[in-house]
Parts: sequence; C-alpha cells; structure tokens
Amino acid sequence: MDSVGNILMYFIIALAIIVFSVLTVTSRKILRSATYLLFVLFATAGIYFQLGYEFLGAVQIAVYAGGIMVLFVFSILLTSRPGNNSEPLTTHKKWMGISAAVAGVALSGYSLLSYGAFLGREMSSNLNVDITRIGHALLSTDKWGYLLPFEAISILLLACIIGGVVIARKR
Amino acid sequence: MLGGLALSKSVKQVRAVAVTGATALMALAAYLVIEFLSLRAAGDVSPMLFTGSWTWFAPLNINLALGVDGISVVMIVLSAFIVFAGVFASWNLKPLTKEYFMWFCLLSTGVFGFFISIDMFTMFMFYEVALIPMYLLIGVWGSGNKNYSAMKLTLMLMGGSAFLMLGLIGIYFHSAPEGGQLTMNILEIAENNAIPHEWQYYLFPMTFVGFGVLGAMFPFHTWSPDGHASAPTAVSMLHAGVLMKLGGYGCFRIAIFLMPWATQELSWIFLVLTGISVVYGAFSACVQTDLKYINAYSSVSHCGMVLFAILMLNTTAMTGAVLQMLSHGLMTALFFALIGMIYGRTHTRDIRKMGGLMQIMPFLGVGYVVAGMASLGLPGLSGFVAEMTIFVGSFQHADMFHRVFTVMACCSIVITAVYILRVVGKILFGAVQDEHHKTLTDAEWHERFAVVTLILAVAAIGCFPNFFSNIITEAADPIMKLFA
Amino acid sequence: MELSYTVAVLIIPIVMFLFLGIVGVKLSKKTAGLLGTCAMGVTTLIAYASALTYFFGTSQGQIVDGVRQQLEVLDITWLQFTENLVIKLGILLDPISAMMLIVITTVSLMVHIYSLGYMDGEKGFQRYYAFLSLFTFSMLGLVVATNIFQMYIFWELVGVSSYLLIGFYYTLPAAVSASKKAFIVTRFADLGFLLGILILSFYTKTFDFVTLTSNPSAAITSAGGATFMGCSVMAWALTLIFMGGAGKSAMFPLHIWLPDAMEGPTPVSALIHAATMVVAGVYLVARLFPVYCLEEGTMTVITVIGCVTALYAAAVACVQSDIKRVLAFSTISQIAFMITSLGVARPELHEGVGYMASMFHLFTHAMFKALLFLCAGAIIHAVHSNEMSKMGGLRKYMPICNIAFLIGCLAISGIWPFAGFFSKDEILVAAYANSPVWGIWLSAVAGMTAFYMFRLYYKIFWWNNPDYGHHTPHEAPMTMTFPLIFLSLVSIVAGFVPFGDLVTWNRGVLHTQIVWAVAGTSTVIAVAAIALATVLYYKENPVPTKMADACRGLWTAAYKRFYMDELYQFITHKIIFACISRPIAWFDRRIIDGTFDLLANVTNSASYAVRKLQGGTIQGYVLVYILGAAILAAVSIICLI
Amino acid sequence: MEITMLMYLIPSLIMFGCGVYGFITRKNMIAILISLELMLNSVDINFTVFNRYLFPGQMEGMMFTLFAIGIAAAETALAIAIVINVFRAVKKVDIRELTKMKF
Repeated sequence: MDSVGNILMYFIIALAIIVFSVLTVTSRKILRSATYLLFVLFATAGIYFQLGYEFLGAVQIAVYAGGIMVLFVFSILLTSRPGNNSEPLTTHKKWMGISAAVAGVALSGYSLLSYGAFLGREMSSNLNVDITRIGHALLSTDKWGYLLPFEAISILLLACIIGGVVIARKR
Repeated sequence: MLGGLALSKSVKQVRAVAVTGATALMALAAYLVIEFLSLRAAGDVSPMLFTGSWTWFAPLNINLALGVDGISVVMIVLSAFIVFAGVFASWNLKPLTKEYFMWFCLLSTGVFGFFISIDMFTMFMFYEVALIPMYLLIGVWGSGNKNYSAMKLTLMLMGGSAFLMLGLIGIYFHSAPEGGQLTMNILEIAENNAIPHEWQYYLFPMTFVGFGVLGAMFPFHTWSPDGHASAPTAVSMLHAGVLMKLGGYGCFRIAIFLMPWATQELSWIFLVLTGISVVYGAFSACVQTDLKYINAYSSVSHCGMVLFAILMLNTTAMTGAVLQMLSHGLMTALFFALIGMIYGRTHTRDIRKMGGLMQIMPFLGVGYVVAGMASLGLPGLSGFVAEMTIFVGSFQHADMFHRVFTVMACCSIVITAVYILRVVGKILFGAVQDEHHKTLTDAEWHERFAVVTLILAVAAIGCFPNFFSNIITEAADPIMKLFA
Repeated sequence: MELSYTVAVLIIPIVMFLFLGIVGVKLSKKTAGLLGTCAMGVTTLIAYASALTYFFGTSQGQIVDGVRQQLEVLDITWLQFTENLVIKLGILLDPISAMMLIVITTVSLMVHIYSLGYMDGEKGFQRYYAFLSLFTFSMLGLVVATNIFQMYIFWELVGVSSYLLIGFYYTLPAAVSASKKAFIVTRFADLGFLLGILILSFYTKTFDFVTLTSNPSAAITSAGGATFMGCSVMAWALTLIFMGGAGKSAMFPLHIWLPDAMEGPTPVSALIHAATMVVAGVYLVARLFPVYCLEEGTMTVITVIGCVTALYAAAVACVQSDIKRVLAFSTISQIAFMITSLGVARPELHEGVGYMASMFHLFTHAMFKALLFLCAGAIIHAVHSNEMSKMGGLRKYMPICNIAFLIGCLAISGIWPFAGFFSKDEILVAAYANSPVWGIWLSAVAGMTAFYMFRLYYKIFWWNNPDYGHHTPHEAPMTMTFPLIFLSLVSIVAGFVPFGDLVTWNRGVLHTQIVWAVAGTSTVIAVAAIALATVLYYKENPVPTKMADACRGLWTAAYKRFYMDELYQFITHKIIFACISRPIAWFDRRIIDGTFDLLANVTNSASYAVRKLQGGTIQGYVLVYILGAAILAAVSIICLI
Repeated sequence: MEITMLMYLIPSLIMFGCGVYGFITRKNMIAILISLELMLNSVDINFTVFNRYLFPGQMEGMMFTLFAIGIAAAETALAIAIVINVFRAVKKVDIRELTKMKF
C-alpha cells in the first residue's frame, strides 16, 4: 500500500505525461512544442524519482531537460521566426498519423491488458542502487561492469562533437 | 578473332582482321562439311559427330558438350556465309568500327556456339550471348527509332528466354528417371525419355514459345519489323539470316526432340499460330512502305513456315524446314544487304520515294530482282526448293486438319509474289522519282562481293538441292522416327 | 540412249542465258544477237533431229503394236522428298513433246531472227536475247518434263521469263504493271496447280507422267473414293491442275493478264503470248489426258470454260482498236478452241479425235499466230503505233507484210487449203461428236473469228491512209521479212501434215478423214463472215460506227472487255488490300504491338508508382513500418487466439 | 491502492503513440526530432519500469536508460547540426522541400 502522497504524485505525473505528450505533437507553434516536451521530460524524471532511481532522474533532468532542450530551443530560434506557425495538417496526413498511432497504441494496449495479472504486481521495496554501485558498475570490467559501453559512448559523444562542428561549420 | 580485333588500331586493320576471320570461318565450315560427309560416308551412324564434352559445373552436371549432326552442319555453313557477307556489307561503317566488329564477332560466337551445343545449358548460354550484342548493335549503330526498337527487341526476346529458362530447368529436373543423375545433355535426356507426360504438357509450350519468340511466331513477332528496320545492314543480315533460325533450330532440338508426347498432343495449337504467321506476315508485307518493314514481315511469313513445317512431324517437312531456314537465311541476308546498300545511297527506305533505280544502279537492281525471285520461289533458287519440300512433306500428313492448313500456307506464295513484285515494280522499274538519285553510283567492289557470294549460295541450293536435302534428311530421320 | 543428244536443246539455251546475262553487257549488240540466234539455230536443228528421229526412226523398237513408246531419255534425281516422291529432271520423248519441240524451236528461231531487225537499236539488246534464251530453255524443259513436278518447275520459270520479257521496257509504267499483273494472275493459277499436284501425289504416290498415264484408272482409284466437299478428291486435284493450265493459257476468268501482256516487245508477244507459252495449259491437260478423261466432271468443267472463253474472247476481239489486243483476244479464243477440243474428246468418240485435233490446232495455230504477230510487229515498227486508227492503206507500202497477214487471216479463219482449216475442222468434228451444242457454239465462234480477223485486215491494209507525216511506212528489213515468208509457207502447208498418224491420245495411229459436212458448213460460215467483214470494212464507211451506236451498251461493254479488269481491280485493291492487308497491318501496329507496348508501359508506370514508396521520406517509411508491424501483430494475435 | 507496473506502462504507451503521430505528421524537422525524443523517452521509461518491478536487485534497465539518454543527446546534437546546415542551404526546415537528394 503506497502512501497517498505517492499515489497523488503518480497521478499528477501520469496526467502530465499524457497531456503534455499530446500537446507536444499537436501544437502548431514549434517553440510551444519544445516547451511541452520539456514538461514531459520533467515528468519522466519524476517517474524515475518515484521508482527510486534518483541518479537516473538527475541525469534525465541534466542531460535532457538541461542539455538537449537547450539545443532544441536554440535551433528553433535559429530556424524559425516568431509567430511563424506551421500550416495546418492535411486531413489525409493527419488520419494516416492517427491511424498508425492508434493502431500501435491499441495493439500494445491490448497486449498490456491481456497480461494485466502479470503486470499488476507490486513494487518490491528492496532497491539497491546507491551511487557507489552505479559508479563501480560503470567503470568496472567485471560481469556486471559497463566500462566498454561507457568508453564507446564517450567516443561516440566525441565523434558527435566533431561531427556537429564539421557539419554546422560555415563554409 | 575478338582478340585480334581488340588489338588492331586503325580502321584498315580492323577490316583486315574481320575479313581474315570471316574467311577462316568459311574455310573451317567447309572443312567441317567435308569431314562430316566423309565420316558419314565411312558409315558412322551415331547421331552426333565430333562430340566433345568438358565438365563445367559439376554439382549441376553442366558440361560444355559439343557435337554436330547434319542439321547443325548446314546451319553452321549458313552462318559462316552470312558472317562472311556481313563483314563485306558493313565495310564502310562508321563510327567506332572496331567496337562494332567486336560486338559483331561476339554475336557470331553466340550463334556458332548455339548450333554446336548439345548441352541445354551451354545452348542457352550461347543463345544469350547472341542476344545481348543485338541491343548494342542496334542501339548504337542503328538508324531511325533505334532506342525503341533495340529496347523492344531485347525485352521481347528476354521475355522469351525467361520462358525458355523455366522450360529448360523443368526439363533438367525431369531429365533422368527417378534417382538417376540429372543431366543437361540433350542426347542423354532424349535417351532417358523420362519427362512425365503431365510435365511435358507444361514444358513443351514454354520451350516452344521461348524459341518461337525468336522465330517470330505470331503473335510474338512484333520485335522483328522494328528491330530489323533499325538495325545496321550487317546486323539485319545476321539477325534475320541466322538469329531467327536459332528459334526454329531450338524448337526442333529441344522442344520437339525431348518432348515427343507433348508435341503430338499440343502441336495443333502452334500449328494454328504458325499458320497464321505465314499468311499474316505475307498480308502485312503487302501494305508496308518501308523496304525493311516489307522484308521483316516477309521474314515473319517465311520463318512461320519453318516452324509450321517442323510441327508437321515428318521427315520431309522437317527437311523442308531446315532447307527453308537455309534459304530464308541467305535470301533475307541478301535482301537486307541490298536494302542497306540502296539506303546508303538514296537515304530513304520509303518505296514511294524511289523509282527507276534499275537504270541508276543496275547491279543492285539485278541483285534485288534475284533476291525477290528467290523469295517468291523461283525454281533454280533456294526458296522454291524449300517451300516445295515443306508443302509436299506437310501434305503427306495423315490428318485432314494438317492438310487444310498446308493449303492455307500454300496461299502465301501468291501473296509473296504480290508484295515482292510490288516493291520491285515500284523501286526498280518505272521512271526515276527523285532527280537527285540520278547522280548515284552503282555498287562498289566489296558490296558486289557480298552480293555475289550470297547469290551464288542461293543458286547453289536452288540448283543442287539433293546434296543439302540428303544431309538434312539423314539427321532428321531418326528424330522423326519418334513420331512414326 | 540414242536420243540422249536431246539434252543439248536444254543446255544450249541456259548456257546462252547465263553467258549473255552475265557478260552480255561487254559484248557488242551485233555479237550478242548473232550469238543468241546461232545458238537457237543449233538448238532448233537438234530438236528437229530428235523429233524426226522419234517420229520416223524405227530402229529402236519405238513402235510396238502400232503404238509409239514413250522414251525417257534422261532421268536425274533432283530432289528426293520421300521414297516415292522424287523430283527428277529428265527428258520424256513422246509424240506431243516431240511435236512441241518442233513448234517451240521453230517459232523461237523465227523470233530470234526477226528480233535482230525489230529490236535493232533498243537499249538492253543483250538482255533481251538473254531473256529469250531463258524462255526457250524453260519452255523446252516444260514440254519434255518427265514428271508433273518438273513441269511445275519449268512452268514457274516460264512465268518468270514471261514476266521479265513483258516488263522489258521497264521504264514504262504500263509495261511494269502489265508484267506484274501477268505474273500474279498466273501465280494465282499456279497455286491451284500446286495444290492439284499435292493432292494428286498424295494419293497416287508418284509424280511420274508415265506411271500416271499408263495406268490411269489405278491413279483414280488410289484415292479410295475419298471425297472433299461432295466431289471426289481426284476431281478436285484435276480441276485444280487445270486451273494452273487455265491461268497460263489465259482461260476465262484468268485471262486478264494476256491482253496487257502485249506491252512487251512484239516478237515476244509472238513467241510467248501467242505461240508457245500460252498453250502450256493445253499441253498440260493433254499430258494428263488419260487421267482426265476418266473424270467426267472435270472434263465438263474444261469444256464449259473453253466454250465460254472462246465466245467471250471473240466478242471482245470484234471491237478492240489496238492491233495487238485484237490478236491477243483472238489468241485467247483459239486456245479456248484447243481446250474445248480436249474437253470434248473421249477415247470412244472417233478414236479420240478431239485430242489429236487439239494438238493439231496447237501446232497450226502456233505457226499462223506467230506469223500474224510478227506481221503486226512489222506494221508497228513501220507506223510507230498500236492503234488501228493510225494505220490504213498499208498494202501499198508493205506488200510482203500484206500478203503474209492475209495468209495468216485466211489460216485462222479456216479456209482450205490453209493450215487452220484442217485443224479447226477436226475440232468441230470432235465437238459435234460429243454434243451438237458444243459443235454449233464453236462453229459460231469460228465465224466470229473470221469476221474480226478480216475487220482487222481491212482496217490496216485497205482503209484510207492517215497522214503519216515524215516517215512514210516502208517494208521491214530482210531479217524481219524472212521469218514472215517462212511462216507463211508453213501456214499454208502445215495442214497437210498427217497428224493422225503422229500425235494421238494413245500414241497409236488415228485414221482421220475430212468430214465434209462439218468442213463444208464451217467453210461456208467462214466465207460468209469474211464477206460480211468485207462489206462493212472494205472501205472506210459509217456503217460500223452506226452499228456500234445502235447497241452502244454492248459495244462499250465489249470494248471494256466486259469489265473484267475493273472487277479484278476491285477485288485486289478494294477487297484484298483494303479489307485484309490494311486491317492486318493496323492490327499488327495497334493491337499486337500495342499489347506489348502496353506491357512495357505498365511495367514502367508501375515502377514509377513504386518509386514513390522509396522516395526517401522517413515519415512514409515509419508509417508503413508501424502499420505493417501493427498488421502483423494483429494477425499473429488473432491467429494465436 | 498500489501503483502497479501497468500504471506506469500506460502513460508511456500513450507517449509513444504521440511520438509516432508526431513523427509521421509533422513537417518541421525539429518537430520531428521532438517526436523522436518522445518515443525515446517512453522506451526509457519502459526499461526502468521493467527493471524496477521485475529485477529490483539488478540495474541493467537503468544502465540501458542511462546510455540511451547519452546516445539521444549525441543524436540530437548531430541531427540539429544537420538541420541547421540544411536551413542554411535552403532557408527552410520543411521536410517536404528536401527532395534534392531524392532519386
């Protein structure tokens, strides 16, 4: 039995995710979309916190909300003039999108619900993810160690930095 | 020969190599005939002579199996003749002379390879080798609406070879009795005779149509007029003269030889189609105005006659079919050579714009008349011999149906006379239509040489047919015994 | 074999043809002409030698029990179809072929000599002689054929040489179209011939004349009573073969090419289209006569066609104004006489006199018709026109020609003692013996013959001469008059050749005597007709024009040859070209080609359509991917449930 | 009341659906990127949720999410560099205009 605050928090988060996700993709102002996305990302971080993954939540906020969103906003400001709404969607395209999304959601939802019993289990309380463990895991080469992916992603990020510079460089 | 061409630099060298090669080819063909005859005379009665076999791809039992019988021998001689004449006919071809001759040689290689193969796979391979250069030869060196024609020709023939491929694979998988070693060798397949009847029912039409497309069978003939009209002279010659014969030869060698049961069952369908070809081609030729179109439709008619005779399934008609292949090959080559030469001078092939050419270029005129006479079956030239053998052979068929169709096919000789005389009358006789034509010159020596070579060949068959007919009959007889 | 030198009559002309054809241009005209003529002379001598040896030589047992044997002098296998069906090239000597050898070589030689003068100065003189040699070769090959297929071969060759000679003046459109017409019409007839051969050989398993004719009933019964469309197949075969003959011999309705064929040089008309080639049909029927006379139906067809043609051609000949056309129609009419004579001949009637009469008439007709044509040639040569209106009063300028032409007219009209009298008389006897209907019919036609020939004669030689301008007509040179004189003599005496002893259907001896009732009647009719012609045409007078006006419709119809040409024109152009060829060509372009083009276009547009799916729009890809995945998932879920 | 797994998965699912919809329908390239981020996020949530509920003693799901966030950052940086470059070239960020590289 979770605390009422927890449950209340959950509902706020879930509602935020649903509402802002929809707003993100339906808003015709691109900057607003980005803002709604920010809210969604914050809500996601909230989920992480609620699940007990504080580090992950922190990373989510730092990297996504802090880093990526800034990139988005900058690029939006660079590429579009204020008040420049995107034109309304053609119905044809809208229906295509809706049908694809609804079909996907319906199918996944159906399968989720059909496994309701399995998925209805409670959260176990013995969570063991302190920051030390994460640090060790990230930098170890043992069985549960993630040094290799860690290094790989570092190189990837480096490559991205260089790539980004090269691509966006003025010629 | 290809190698020699690749090395040669100047136009003169190219010509020299081409002529040498073609002459060597002629000599080899002649040598082959002599050897063949002497072996036959010595009492060698095996179906194929000079056989050889080299394994090519062991897992599927594909061999490079070669061998000749009477029919292939005469076809080889025919090809050698036409290649020889073709080289002379394309003497002044420009540009890219070297490349032209290289493709030309590749084409000949395919043709010769086809005639000497007795392995289905090699046969198919050579068939394709002969086919592909056509596209380039027409597309690059052709005239008129050449892209369309080249494309159409290649696509339709490729479509045919798709059928053929299916048919051949089908035959391959039923080539041996249960559990035996599958084979591509035609002789072995014929010996095994293991293709189940229900399969023959599907495979026969496939292979027949596959080759029939090349043999310009109605309604798959439309590539031929366009293709011929656009192709350069020598290619038209080789194409109408030899390549279309591949169709007839293949029908006979694969479709009929390997699947006798289905042949008897289904031949009536194709008989109707080829019968239509014969008359239809002739009628079509009556109203065409382009010299090459007239000839192409006449080829449709004559090649239809070949397939028609093959389907009659008796030795005489078969002999006639091969004679017709020979004769049609030579005289169409002659026709196309002459048309090419006339076109090279007048720059038009429209018969309405020509007239009285006999006064201006008597040599070409006489050549054209001779070709026309051969085509409409003048005794003493090859067309008569072939057609008569076909008609007499076909008429010996026991079925009323077949005989009625023979009568129908006979009618084509009258129609042939109509369109040949129409052309001859329009372009050669009468008053000169175009004042510019008066300044034109008659044939040059290499052109004369090509024409005379072909005329001599046509006359040789026409005057001494028994020599050829015996060689062919000997080869056709054992096969046609299957149907007796 | 003793007579094997007969081969030379074939070899010399063909060698001459090749020689003149290939190197002729290099020779001078004189040399070429003389060479051709000398070769022809030698050929003629050899032909005479062998024919006379055949008829009168007794040494080799040629006559057994009063029947002349057929001698196969030579027989080479040319092309083997099956074991039984073999085309052989050979020489068969029997009475009719020996007689034909004489006829052909004689006329041919005369024409060769005549042409030296007539064709002098023409372009293509060498070519002309080459073609003449080719024609002689083919015609001789035709008559000595040992089997029906050899005959067909030479038959075609004859057709071609005729084509070449008619189209000799190839720059004139009329000549070109006439030659084309001649070839195609005869070719059409030859189709019948070929089919006939096919049917005949299919049942009898042989091409050989000797085998066929020595046991004709076996040939007939070999069909085993098979029928096709209600008639026995043998009747079909023989009728079809006769169709070939009718085409060559210009029988109605396949006669239309012959009048036009007069576009060729006149000596050619004399040789080919009057004396020799056109009788090939008669010869063909005569060759197979023993077989024919067992098929009553076919014989009736032959008779009827012969009679209709005889009347038709005579009627047309009465009104034509072109001298050569008149002669052409008279030829058609006379050949129809021969055909009818064969048609009415039966072995049991007067010992088969019709056969003999036909051959006899063939012989005499060849002589006097060649004479008439050569005279016409001389006249045309003199006045440079074919039209009768441009002639008149020529008797003063061309006395030899006048007399020769008169002899020819008398011969064709059947006046004693000229050749035509005897042969025509025999024909009438045969016709009356078969049925009086045919007899009376033919007598009437014979009267018409005399009428139109004398109409022609008077118009040319007696009427007032028109203005000849600068070149007054004059007698032809010696090379031309010599053949005229020679043939005149032959026309006078040919009637006395004892044909009954020489040429009969069973090669035995036929005892003929002149049946005076018939002969008298026909002479009276002929004289009456001549008298009528004399009255009407002796001098230029308005009576004929008035008569023509009186029955304008009939006259015009006859002048237009009863619109046969127009009918053919209509059939070939309107029906065959417009209703068969053009639709087929259209069908080919649009439907068949269209189908294949459509296939190609569909493939093309399909690729264009599919190309959009691969357009690089990620959004599209995602859409398809998601929907596809959803569908797959849905399907698998449904299946799992 | 318990907060079950399902209750986390359903918002995540809806988020993913929105991402799909946005990805397909939007024309602005940045908006497309945003939709992409939505989808990535929902996947991340799933990883963590499954990890948390099913294998609470381990942290593979969390690690995966961690790396996914890193890669998303890299990807976004690169994509935005491209977008800006394209914008410089054609002065548009509309995806329909970018047909020059097609075919």
